[in-house]
Amino acid sequence: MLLMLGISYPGGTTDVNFDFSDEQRALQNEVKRFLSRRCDLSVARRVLDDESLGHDESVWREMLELGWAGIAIPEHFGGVGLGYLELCVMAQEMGRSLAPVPFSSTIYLFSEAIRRVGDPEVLEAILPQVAAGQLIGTLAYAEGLGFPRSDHISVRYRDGRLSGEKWPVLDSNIASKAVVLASDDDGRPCLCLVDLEQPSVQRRVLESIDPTRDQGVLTFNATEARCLGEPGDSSWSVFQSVLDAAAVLLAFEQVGGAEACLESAIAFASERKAFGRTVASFQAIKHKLADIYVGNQLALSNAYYGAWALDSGSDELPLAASAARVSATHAYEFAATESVQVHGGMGFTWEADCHLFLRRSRSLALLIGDLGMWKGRVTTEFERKVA
Amino acid sequence: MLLMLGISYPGGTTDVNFDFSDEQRALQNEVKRFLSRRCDLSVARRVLDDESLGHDESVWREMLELGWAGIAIPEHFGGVGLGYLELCVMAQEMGRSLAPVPFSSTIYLFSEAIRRVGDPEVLEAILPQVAAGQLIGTLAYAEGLGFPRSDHISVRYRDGRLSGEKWPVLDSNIASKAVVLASDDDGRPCLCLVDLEQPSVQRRVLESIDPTRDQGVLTFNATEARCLGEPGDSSWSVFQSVLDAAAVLLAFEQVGGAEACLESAIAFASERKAFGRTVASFQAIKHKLADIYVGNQLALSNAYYGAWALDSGSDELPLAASAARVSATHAYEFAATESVQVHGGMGFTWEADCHLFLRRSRSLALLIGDLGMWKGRVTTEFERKVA
Amino acid sequence: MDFEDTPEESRFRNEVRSWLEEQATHYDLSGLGILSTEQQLALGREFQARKADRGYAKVTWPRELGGMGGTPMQAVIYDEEEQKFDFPTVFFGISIGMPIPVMRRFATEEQQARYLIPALRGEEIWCQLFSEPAAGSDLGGIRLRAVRDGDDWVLSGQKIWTSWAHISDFGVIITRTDASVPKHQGMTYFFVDLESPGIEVRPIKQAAGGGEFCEVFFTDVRIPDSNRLGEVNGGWGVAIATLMEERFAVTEAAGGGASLEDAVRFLRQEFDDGESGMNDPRVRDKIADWYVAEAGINNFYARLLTGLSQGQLPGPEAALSKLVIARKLQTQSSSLMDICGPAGAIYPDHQASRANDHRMAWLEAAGYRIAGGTDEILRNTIAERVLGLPGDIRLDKNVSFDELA
Amino acid sequence: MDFEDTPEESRFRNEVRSWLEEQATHYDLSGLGILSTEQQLALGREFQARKADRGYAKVTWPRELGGMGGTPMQAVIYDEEEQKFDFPTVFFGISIGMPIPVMRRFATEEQQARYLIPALRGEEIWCQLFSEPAAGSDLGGIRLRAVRDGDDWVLSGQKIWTSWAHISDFGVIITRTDASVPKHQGMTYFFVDLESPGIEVRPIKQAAGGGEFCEVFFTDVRIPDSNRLGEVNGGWGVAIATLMEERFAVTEAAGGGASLEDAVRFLRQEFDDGESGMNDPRVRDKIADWYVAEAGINNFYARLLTGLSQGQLPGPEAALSKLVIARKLQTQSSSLMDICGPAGAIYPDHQASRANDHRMAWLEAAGYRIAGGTDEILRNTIAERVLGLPGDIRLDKNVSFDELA
Repeated sequence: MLLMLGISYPGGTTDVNFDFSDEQRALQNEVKRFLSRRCDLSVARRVLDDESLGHDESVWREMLELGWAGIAIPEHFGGVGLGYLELCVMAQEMGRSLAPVPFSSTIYLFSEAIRRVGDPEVLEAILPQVAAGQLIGTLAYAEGLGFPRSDHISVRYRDGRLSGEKWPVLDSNIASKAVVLASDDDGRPCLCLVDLEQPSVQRRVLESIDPTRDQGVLTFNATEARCLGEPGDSSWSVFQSVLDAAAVLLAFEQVGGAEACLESAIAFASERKAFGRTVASFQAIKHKLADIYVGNQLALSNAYYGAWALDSGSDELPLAASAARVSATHAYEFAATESVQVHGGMGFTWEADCHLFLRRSRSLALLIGDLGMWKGRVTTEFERKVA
Repeated sequence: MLLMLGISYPGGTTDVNFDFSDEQRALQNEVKRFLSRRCDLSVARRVLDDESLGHDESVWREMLELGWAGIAIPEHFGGVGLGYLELCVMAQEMGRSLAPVPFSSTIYLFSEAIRRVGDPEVLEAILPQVAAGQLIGTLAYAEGLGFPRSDHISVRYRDGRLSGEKWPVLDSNIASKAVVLASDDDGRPCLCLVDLEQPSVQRRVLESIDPTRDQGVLTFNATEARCLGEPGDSSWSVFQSVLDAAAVLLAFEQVGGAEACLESAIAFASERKAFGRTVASFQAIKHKLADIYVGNQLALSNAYYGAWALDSGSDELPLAASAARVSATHAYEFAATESVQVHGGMGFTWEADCHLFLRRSRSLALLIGDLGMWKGRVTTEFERKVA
Repeated sequence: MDFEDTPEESRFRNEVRSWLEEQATHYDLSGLGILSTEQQLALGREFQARKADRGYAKVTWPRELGGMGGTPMQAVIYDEEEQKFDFPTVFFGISIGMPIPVMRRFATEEQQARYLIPALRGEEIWCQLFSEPAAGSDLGGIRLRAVRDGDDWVLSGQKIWTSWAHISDFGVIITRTDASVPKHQGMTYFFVDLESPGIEVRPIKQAAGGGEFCEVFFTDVRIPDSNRLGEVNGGWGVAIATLMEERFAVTEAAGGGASLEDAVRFLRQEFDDGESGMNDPRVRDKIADWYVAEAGINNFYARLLTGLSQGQLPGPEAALSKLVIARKLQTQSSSLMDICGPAGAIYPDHQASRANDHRMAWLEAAGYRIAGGTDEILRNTIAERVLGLPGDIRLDKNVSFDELA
Repeated sequence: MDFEDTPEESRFRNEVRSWLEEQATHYDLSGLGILSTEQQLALGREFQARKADRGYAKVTWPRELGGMGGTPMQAVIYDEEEQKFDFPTVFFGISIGMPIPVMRRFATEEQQARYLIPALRGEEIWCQLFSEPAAGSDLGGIRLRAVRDGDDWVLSGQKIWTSWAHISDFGVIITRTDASVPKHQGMTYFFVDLESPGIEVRPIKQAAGGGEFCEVFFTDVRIPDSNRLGEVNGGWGVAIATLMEERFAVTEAAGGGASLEDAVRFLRQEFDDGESGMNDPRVRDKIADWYVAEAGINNFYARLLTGLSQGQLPGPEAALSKLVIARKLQTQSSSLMDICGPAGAIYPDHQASRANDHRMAWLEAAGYRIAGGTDEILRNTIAERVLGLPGDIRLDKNVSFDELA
C-alpha cells in the first residue's frame, strides 16, 4: 500500500505532472551551459585560494547582464516575470558548479524578505534595483552561536535607528543593503531595511570553512534603518516564511552539489584501479555509491514537493520546506563526505575538488539554521496535521 | 596520542591485568560446558513454543544443585563466596545460550537489591535461601510505559502494607519474593520486600516479544510488605546502584548473545553459496560481519571496565555501568538484526534460531530501562568529571 | 508542476471510487482482521469476481481477455483507490501480477482461453515456483530437475519461499533441464497443476508467527510437454520476462507496521514519568527523520508516476523505496519500543490492534528487509542497473552447472 | 582484574616521569603551536638526542644499538608518559618506527653502525617511499622502476603520500624490478640517500591546509647495489616486515580534534537562544554515544596491553580503533558545528586554539578516514585477518604485471 503519510496530494498521488516543464528544463540547460563555460570549479577555487576574494566579480557581472537577478521579479518591477520553479532549476545548477556569487544572499534571502513584507513603497524602491542588478543584498538574522529566538534578539531598533551586532551574515562585505532582524523597545521582533554604505556600519569578514562564499560581522551604531511592516508576531512569521522559501531554493543548490559529488565519485571509481580491478567493481564502493544515489533521490523528490508548495503558495510550505531542507542537508553531507572516501588519498589533496564540495556542503547545512532546528520544524508542522 | 577521555586508570592505562583470572576462565568454561550439554538453544525454543512455560524448570534445578545461585554470596550466608567477576563470566555464557532461567531476576536484581540495602536481619533471612536455591526473586519497579521518576511512583506503601500495580516485572509468575519500588505517604521512594505467595497478590503473565523469559503484572491489595532501609533519596540511590550492577551483568549477557550471533552468521556465510561463491566472499557481507565484530569488541571492552568498577567498588561504577549498558545494547541489537540479514530468507524462518536472539536482544535492551535513559545517565556522569 | 488529474482521469477516478464505495457496503471491512484466512479468501474471491467483471482486474488488458483496455495511468488510479479500502485481495496480487501475464505471453491460444479469465476472477490462483533452498538471491542456482520422458517431463526437487502455494491451484516453475552447460543456459520454464501426484506443499512458519510462504516438494511429478513455456533450455529468458512484470515495487513499499500518524497518536499519551512522549526532543528529532524518509518515498513515487504518464516505464530505481522503507520500519518500530522503556517489549492486550502494532512491525521488518531482495541485493541492483557500475565478479559464468556445486 | 603496575613497572614509570618533567622545564611547550615547522624540528632534534642518550628512543633495543634493553611494557610506559607532554617528536615517529627497524634487520653490520644511532638521535630522519599515484591501497601495484646497471641500480618513477620526505635525509623504497612476473614477485627493496641527483621532493597541500605528505619524483637516480635490502625481487617480503612494525595503531587513534571534555566545556556556554548547549537532550544523547565509543577504544586498548604484558603481540584487530575513532571524530566535530547554527562554519578568531578546534577537526577527519587505510580497507583487514573470511577475488594473482596495466 502507498504511504499517504503527511502528504495528501490533491486529486490523489497520480500527479500527472510532478516535474518541471519543458520551458523550465530549457532554462536549466541554458544556465548549465553558461556555468560550465564561464564558471567551472576553477572559479570557486580561485576565490578559495585568494583570501582577498569573497566572490567572483566578473561571473556575477555576466549573470546580471543575462538578467538572472530579475528572473522571478514581476515585469512591472523590471524583472523577467518568471517564478519560483525557474529559480529552483537555476539553484540546482548554481549548486552543481559551486558558483561563488551573491545569488542566494541577494535573491533567496534579501529580495525574498522584501517581497514577503510586501510594503508597496519598498517594493517600488528596491525590486527594480535588484532586477537591474544594481544591488547586492543580504539578510542579517544570526547573533552568534545558535539560532535566535523571537523573544531573544539583542540588536535593537529605536526611532529609526539600529544598534548592535549581527554575525555571521552571508556576503556582508559586498552587500549594499540588508534586511536585519531586530527587536524594538518592547522586545518585539521586527525586520529593518538598512543601507550598509552608511559610515555608522562596521563590517568585518570572518574566516569560515567555506571561503568561496564570504560571511562576516555587521555592527550597527545608531544606524539609520527603516522598519518594515509591524513589529511583533507578524514580522516573525514573515521571517519564518523567508527561511522556508530559502530552504526550498537552497535544497536545490544542495542537491545539485550532491549530484556533482556522485558523478565525480563514479567517474573516479570507474577509472581508478586497485588489486587488478577498477575500484568501482568492489561491492563496498558500489554500495556506497548506491547509498549516495538513494540519498540524492530522496532529497530531490522532497525538493520537488517543496518547489510545488512554494510555487503554488500552498499552506503545506512550512512542512514541505522543512522536509526538503533536512533531506537535502543529509544527502549533500553524505555525498560530499563519502565522495572524499571513494577518491582515497587523492580526494583529500588541495588540488582535488572534493574538499570544495565538502566545505560547501557544511556551509549550506548551517547557513539558514542547522538540522536540529529544521527537524524540530518538521515535527511541529507534521504534528499539526495529526488528529 | 591515547584517548584518556573520561576514564583515568589508576597507574595509567598499562593495566597489566585487564582480564579475567585463570580461575575465572576455568569457571567460565565449566559453565559453558554445562550449558552446551544441558541448555543448547533447543531449550529456549521449547519455552518459546510452549505458551504455558516461562522458564525451563529442570535446567534451573540443575543450576541450583551446582550452587550457581550462591556463587557470589558470602560463605557465612551459605554461598560460594566468589565475586562479581565470576558472575560476569557466567552471565556471558547465559547470554550465549539464551538460558531460559530466572537467574538474572533472582541474582542480578533481587539478591543485589537485598545486599545493597544491607539490613543485617534481612540479609540473614534471605541470602541463605537464595544461596540454597530455595527462592526465585525479582525486582518490581516499572509501572507501565516509560521509566519511573523518584517523585512519580504510584504504588503506595502505608503501615506495612503495599497497594497498586507493577508491570512489567521479570519472572513475576514464578518468583516467590520481590523487592518493590514504592512511595510512602509523603511521596518518598522506598524499597519493600514482599512475599508474593500472599493471597492479596494478583499475578498475570503478559505477552511479550521474548516469551523465553516471562514478564507480567503484579497487583498488590493491602499486601503485607517490609520497608527496607529509610524512605527517601537513600532508597532511590540504592535502587539506582542495583540497576548499575545489573547493567554490568546484563552487558555480559548481551555480549554473549552478540558473539553467538556473529559466530552463526560467519558459519552460515562461509557455508552458503550464491553466484558460484560463498556468501562470505562478498565484500558487503564481509564488511557487515566486520562491523558486528567491531561493535562486539567495543561492548566487551566497556563491559570489562564495568566489571572492574563493580568488583572494585569504584565510584566510577555509575559511568562505567552506563557505558557498558549502552555499548552492549547497541552491539547486541546490531548483531542480532544483521545476522538475520546475513542468513537471508532462512534467517527469518521460525525454525532458524536467528529470531531467538533477535527477540532476546530487544527484551534485554528494555529490561532495566531503554537506551535513552542510560545515555542520559552516561552524559550526566561524564559531565560531573569535566571541570 | 501541478497535482491535478486530467479531466478523463478524474472522471475515471470518480467512477472507480463510487463503484468501490458501493462494493464496500457489502462487507464489514473493519472486522476482517478477526476472520480466518479461509473466510477472508472466500470474501476475496467474491469481490475479485465482481472486480473482474468490470475489467478492473487487469485494467490495461483488452476486454476479450478480461481487462478494460485502459491506460497504465488508469491502472494506477484504480489501485490507488482500491488501496483506500481493505478488500481482501492480497491473495491474488502475485497470481495476476506475474504468472498470468507470462501465460498470456507464452501459452497457447487454447491455454489462455482456459486459464486467464478464471485467474482474473479469483476462481483459480497461481503461484510462482522460483527460489530454492540453495538458490535464493541467485535464481540461476536452481537445481530442481526436469527430465524429458517421451511427451512428458518428470520433475524432482524442492522449491521454497513460494507465496500462497498452499492456496494456489497452479504454478509457473523454472527447472534445470541441462546441467552440463553454464547455469543460465540449462533452465526450462513450465506451468504445473498443483494437484498433480507427487507434489507436497508445506507452509513455512515465519519468525514473526504466521506467513504466506511455502516449501513445495516435487517427487517424480509428471507434466506434459505442452505445459512448457518458451524453448527447452530457454527458461532464463522467460524468468526475466516474469520478473520484469514486477513494476512499482514502490506501491507495496510501506509493508505493514504502524503509520507515523499512529506513532504520534501513540506518543501523545502520558508516560510513566508523567510526561507525554511528544515532549521529548530526542523523540521529535526521530519523528522528523522518519517523516522525511516517508515523504521522500512518496514524492519519489509521484515522480515515477509522472514518468509513467509520459510513457516511461519505471525501472530498477524503484528498488530504492523498499531499501529505505524496510530499514525505516525497523528503526521506527524499535525506537517506539525503546520510548516505552521496559513495557516496550509487551504486546498490547487487544489482539485486533496487533496487526498495526509497532512491536509486531519490528519483528516483521526483519523479514521485510529480506523478502523480495536483501538490502545488499537491492544496493547491487541500484549500483549496476541504475548507476551502470560493473557487476560483481562471477566465477560461474562459463562453468557448467555440474562443476559449480 | 586490576589496574596496578607491577613494582618494577611503577619504578620505571616514575623514573621516566621525573626525567620528562625535568626536560619539560627546558621548553615552553604551551607556545609550540606558534613556532614554524623548522623551529619545532630544531627543538625536537635537541630533545630526541637527550632521549636517545637514555635509551628511550628505542626502549626494547640493546644498549649497543642505542636502546636500553627494556621490555615491550616499558616501551609502552615510556610512550604513555611522553604523550602527557607535547614534545615535538612527531617528525621522528615513522623514521624510528619503520625504516630503521628494517635497516636493523636487513642492512649490513657497517650500514647499521653508520645509520641507526644518528636516526635514533634525530640527527638524520628516514622516510618510507611506498605508495604511488596508481598504487594506494594496493601496494602490489607500484610501478617505480629499478633497472640493474653493473653494480648500480637506476630508479625512475614517482612516489606519493610519503610522510615528512621534505625533512628526511634517507628513505627506504620499494621498486619494480621485474614486470614479467606476477605483481608481488617482481619487487625489490632499497634504501636511498634523498640528496642523490635526480630526486625531487614536493610537499602535498592537503584539503585542510598544511600537511606532512609529499610527492617524490625519481629521474634516473643511481644507487649502489649495496643499498639493496633483501633479495632481488624479494621486496614484497621486506615490505611486509616493515608494515608489521606498525603496532598499536591505537596509540595514534585519537588523531587531532577537540577532546570530548573540550566539547562539553564548549557546549556549556550560553547560546543565541539564551540556553546552555548542554541543556539540549539531543546534544546529551550524542555526547553519550561519543563517550561510549572513546571509552570502548580505551578499554579495548587496555585489553591489548594486557595481552602484550602476557607476551601476545597485538595483531590486526588494532585496525578497529582507527575505524571507530575516525568516523567518531567526523560526526562529533560536524555535530558540534551544527549545534552552533550558522556560526558553526566560522573559525574562532584566536589562531592558537585552531589546532584543537572542532571545525578544523572536521576537515581533518575526512583525511584521517583515509590515511593509513580507508574504512573499506580496514573492514577488509578485520574480515580477513581477524575473522578469517575469504579474501576479495583477485584477478591479478598469477598474471604478469605487464599484462595487468
